[in-house]
Amino acid sequence: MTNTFKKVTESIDKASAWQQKYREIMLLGKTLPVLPDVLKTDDALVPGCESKVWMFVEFDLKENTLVVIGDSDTRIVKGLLAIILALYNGLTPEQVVNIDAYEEFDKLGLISHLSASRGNGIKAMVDKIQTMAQHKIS
Amino acid sequence: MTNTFKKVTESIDKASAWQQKYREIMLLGKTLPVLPDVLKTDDALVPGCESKVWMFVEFDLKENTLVVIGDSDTRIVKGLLAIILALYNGLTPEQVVNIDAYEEFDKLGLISHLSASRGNGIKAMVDKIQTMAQHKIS
Amino acid sequence: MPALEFDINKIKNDFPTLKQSINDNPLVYLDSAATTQKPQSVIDAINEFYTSQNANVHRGRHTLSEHATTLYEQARDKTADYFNVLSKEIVWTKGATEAINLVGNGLRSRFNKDDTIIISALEHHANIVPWQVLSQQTGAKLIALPVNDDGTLNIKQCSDFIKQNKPSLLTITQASNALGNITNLEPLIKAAKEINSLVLIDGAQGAMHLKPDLRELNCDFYVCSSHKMLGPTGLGVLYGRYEALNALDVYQTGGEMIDKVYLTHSTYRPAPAKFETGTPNIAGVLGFSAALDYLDTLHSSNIQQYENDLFTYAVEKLVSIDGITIYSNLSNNIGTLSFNFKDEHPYDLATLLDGYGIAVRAGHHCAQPLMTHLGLNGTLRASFCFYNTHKDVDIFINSLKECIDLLD
Amino acid sequence: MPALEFDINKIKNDFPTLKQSINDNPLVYLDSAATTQKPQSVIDAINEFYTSQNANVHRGRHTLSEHATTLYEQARDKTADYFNVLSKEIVWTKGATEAINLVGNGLRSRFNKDDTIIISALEHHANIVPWQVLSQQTGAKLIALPVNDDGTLNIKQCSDFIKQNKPSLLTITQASNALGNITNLEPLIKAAKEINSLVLIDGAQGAMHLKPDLRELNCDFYVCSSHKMLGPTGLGVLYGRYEALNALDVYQTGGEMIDKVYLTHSTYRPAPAKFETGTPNIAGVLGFSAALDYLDTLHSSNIQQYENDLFTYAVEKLVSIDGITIYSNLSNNIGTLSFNFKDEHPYDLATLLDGYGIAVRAGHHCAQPLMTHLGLNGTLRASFCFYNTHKDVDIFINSLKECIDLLD
Ligand SMILES: Cc1ncc(COP(=O)(O)O)c(C=O)c1O
Ligand SMILES: Cc1ncc(COP(=O)(O)O)c(C=O)c1O
Repeated sequence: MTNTFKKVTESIDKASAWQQKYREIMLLGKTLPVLPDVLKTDDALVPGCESKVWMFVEFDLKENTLVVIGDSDTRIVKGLLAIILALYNGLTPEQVVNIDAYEEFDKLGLISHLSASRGNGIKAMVDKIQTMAQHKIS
Repeated sequence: MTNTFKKVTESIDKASAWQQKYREIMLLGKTLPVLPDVLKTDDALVPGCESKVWMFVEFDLKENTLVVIGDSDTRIVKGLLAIILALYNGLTPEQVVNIDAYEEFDKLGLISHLSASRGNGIKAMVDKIQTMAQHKIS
Repeated sequence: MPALEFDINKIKNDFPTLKQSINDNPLVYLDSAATTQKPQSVIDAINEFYTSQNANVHRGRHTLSEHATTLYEQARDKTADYFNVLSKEIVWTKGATEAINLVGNGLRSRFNKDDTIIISALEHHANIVPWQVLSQQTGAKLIALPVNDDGTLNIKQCSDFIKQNKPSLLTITQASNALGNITNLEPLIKAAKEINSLVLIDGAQGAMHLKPDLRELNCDFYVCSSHKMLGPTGLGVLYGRYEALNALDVYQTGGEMIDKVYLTHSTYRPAPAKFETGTPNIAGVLGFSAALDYLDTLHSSNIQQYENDLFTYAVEKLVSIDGITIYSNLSNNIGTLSFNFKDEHPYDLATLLDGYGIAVRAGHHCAQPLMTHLGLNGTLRASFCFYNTHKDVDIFINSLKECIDLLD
Repeated sequence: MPALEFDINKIKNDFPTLKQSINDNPLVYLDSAATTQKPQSVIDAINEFYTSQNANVHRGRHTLSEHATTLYEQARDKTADYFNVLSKEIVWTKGATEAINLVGNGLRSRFNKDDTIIISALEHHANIVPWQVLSQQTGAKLIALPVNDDGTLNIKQCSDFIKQNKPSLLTITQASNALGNITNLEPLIKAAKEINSLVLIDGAQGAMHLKPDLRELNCDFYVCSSHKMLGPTGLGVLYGRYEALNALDVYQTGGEMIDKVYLTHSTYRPAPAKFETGTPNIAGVLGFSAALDYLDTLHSSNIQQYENDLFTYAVEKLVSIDGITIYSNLSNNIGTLSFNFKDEHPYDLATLLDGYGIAVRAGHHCAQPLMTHLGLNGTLRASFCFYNTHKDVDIFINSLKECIDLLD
């Protein structure tokens, strides 16, 4: 696990009440830079979500690392996005495929936000990151 | 109740086992004259039945009585038809409306054959007879 | 009718789903506009069907099949009674959506570019998209009644609009699923009938809360869904004035709806049979029958009075919260509160409310054109039913305040 | 797979409906081709849904709705597994009949008078009438595969027929509901695929008894009904090879299946979503999920072996009765016996058998063209399922003999 991720999720991990957990998630969302409006294209929108989620998963050829960018118009989803970014951003494809977002979300008590039925876009983002990493490896 | 009806249904009434009841019904059916083929038109067919049931309900102006004729390609329905004929044939409209086939079938333990869901045409026949009689009265 | 007692504790107790805890809090179910909970008697009826009555209906000579058919047809009679129409005017569908599609398809061969269809901008997608399709297929013009800025209809203006545009079909909702506003249908139907327009009413939201007398309402078609009136999922009702109904072209074809089948062609039975092909949702129909029985024991006037009181109470509490904007018409409503807190996204508040065991809905509520009209991305929707209590309202309001605090 | 024990007593005990008496006799249910009985686990799943899980699916932010959605989508995965296809290739419908209609409608804009549709004279009305309608709408030619005098297909002749007539669509049943005959599908599908024809298989009768691997079967579409495979009423399955499925035009329109809705037009989601509008039969889907779990515990090879044994036993007994004519193909059958006694009307015998607690069906079994082809007005049909016992067969045969005596 990256240090960023540990630092980022420490407060969530520590939160005892669920209210506190959500408060930390939303605070995390506030730390995420706002995506410039020009990047909020329909193409970047994750389809089928109640909330708007824009996401980009790119590959930095020079550094051999994944670059993940995202934004959302809701506080909670944006906070969850921040966790995903902290989890995967700047890692090599080999590192990415070894990190299981489901496990990490489970540990954080947030697994329900990654369920297929939640149309919040987080699962779609994880899937896209993993697919991209797999693709780069093979 | 007409004497014909009483005579006709006496044996059914007396039958103790259901097998005997059906046997009597089928015997009754055998006593009913076969409808000449020329009368077995599609128009005379009761729609929506599994078995074929042809029926005619006419009015004899001279005698002021109903004339009911019917046939079926099954033994049991034909027997039931015979009961209906014995119940209503040759009666005036005023007499007809005072005779409740449901009550009589219930007494004979045959009420299930008059239920709406049985697509055997017997209920349709009773309805047609009653409608015709009502019509003649008013 | 003498004023009857409406024993809310007893009633709430009839709904087993309401007895559970969600996230360690007692469930407060405020999503009845999406689907209602079911009383035990409905659950029992389904259970009994599968446990001891299960058989296919129609054309079976054996006792089980006869019995199932009788119960199935009795349910049709009960439905006809509920709406004060004839049994042969009731068609079973899989839902309100299918019922609307059935009518749309049934008019296809009769409509052309000289025809006009009028909907409103208040409609659920189910009462919009099928008419777009019919319009594309036939060239018929599709236009929408003007809607006020508060999501209500200006009835005088709408009546004039109808008389001017002379539609062949007016199709409109009895109550908005997004806002709960009740449509004042009588003058609109009167205007449509003056120019001989067909009228379809989308009763998905109105059928239970408002129990309309369809003979009196004088519409040609009315649709609703069992699952929104205490009944099982997978079942809807289409009422059609018999002549109008029987004049529709057949929709789905196959067994049951036919008279004779040859390899090259077939003949069909008269309505309602010609619209009911395939094995129906028998358990659904029997469960719905039990739902109508249950509603009958409560009396619709009592239901309406109780729901009105509860709604008034909820409105009072909600408006007292600073920063809340309510979009629903508060004076004529089936019991649905559509609102936002400042410019917060409804997704966040709905997620947080769920933590408190409160089930509300967030989003466009399948009414995108209405949301666009109101300039909204979505709302929070708390929809009430007669099994909700004043205490539910208190918990909802208190939790909402705590959620708002969490946002700071 | 190791040979597993098939404990018929335990299995029969799982089906509560089978424990009752009809007319003071223990029920012998031989009408499973019309609808199967349901194991307790299916009844329990429905019960549990309405008791503690009831909520609408998709787009709900609250726990109940999330949970219901998860279970609902898991059922789709299970169905895909059962048939060895992908989840996105599974569409929920209200029955096999609707599934066929959906495909027929989906091809309408693509078909014209140069197209040929091939069916067979063996088909259920559900797989005949929709194609007559499509043919009338588009001008496409509708022709039928030749059927032998015994109701079977001559595969060589049929393959040639297909190659000669170059259909755009071949649509045929996996097993006849009237006779139980199993179609030898592989060579027919091969012939159709050689000329790039689409292939639809009506699996209403085959899906449970034969558990086909659809990837291997190589058809484009496959339909079946939940209620004929231990599941609830009001639910069907359409499988479509993804490309073929997604290429179909939308059928019913409304909520859920849309992407964006404007007042004038809308955009749709990709398959399977674009074919699923309105609130689905959620309880039906969850009950079906439990039915697949139940079938899984029994193993399809065990089911098939047991059913074959039982059928062989029933045939032996039935042929020993003087005056019986059996119309079914006895060597390759899902377990359905279609027969007559001399020239007696099946109605009479079915009614009398019911007196003995035996549920069989009499009539044309929604296959009028087949009956015409065989020169019959109808037959008696005793259809078996793996929950039937050898004792059921004995009671059936003995009672049949007594009924025959009654006729004299
Ligand atoms: C071969 C076949 N196809 C289609 C159907 C229609 O199925 P459903 O009535 O469930 O739509 C049946 C049911 O009897 C059938 O046996
Ligand atoms: C006003 C209105 N119309 C139609 C529908 C569609 O009903 P169903 O999803 O049961 O087909 C709904 C359901 O949300 C509704 O609220």
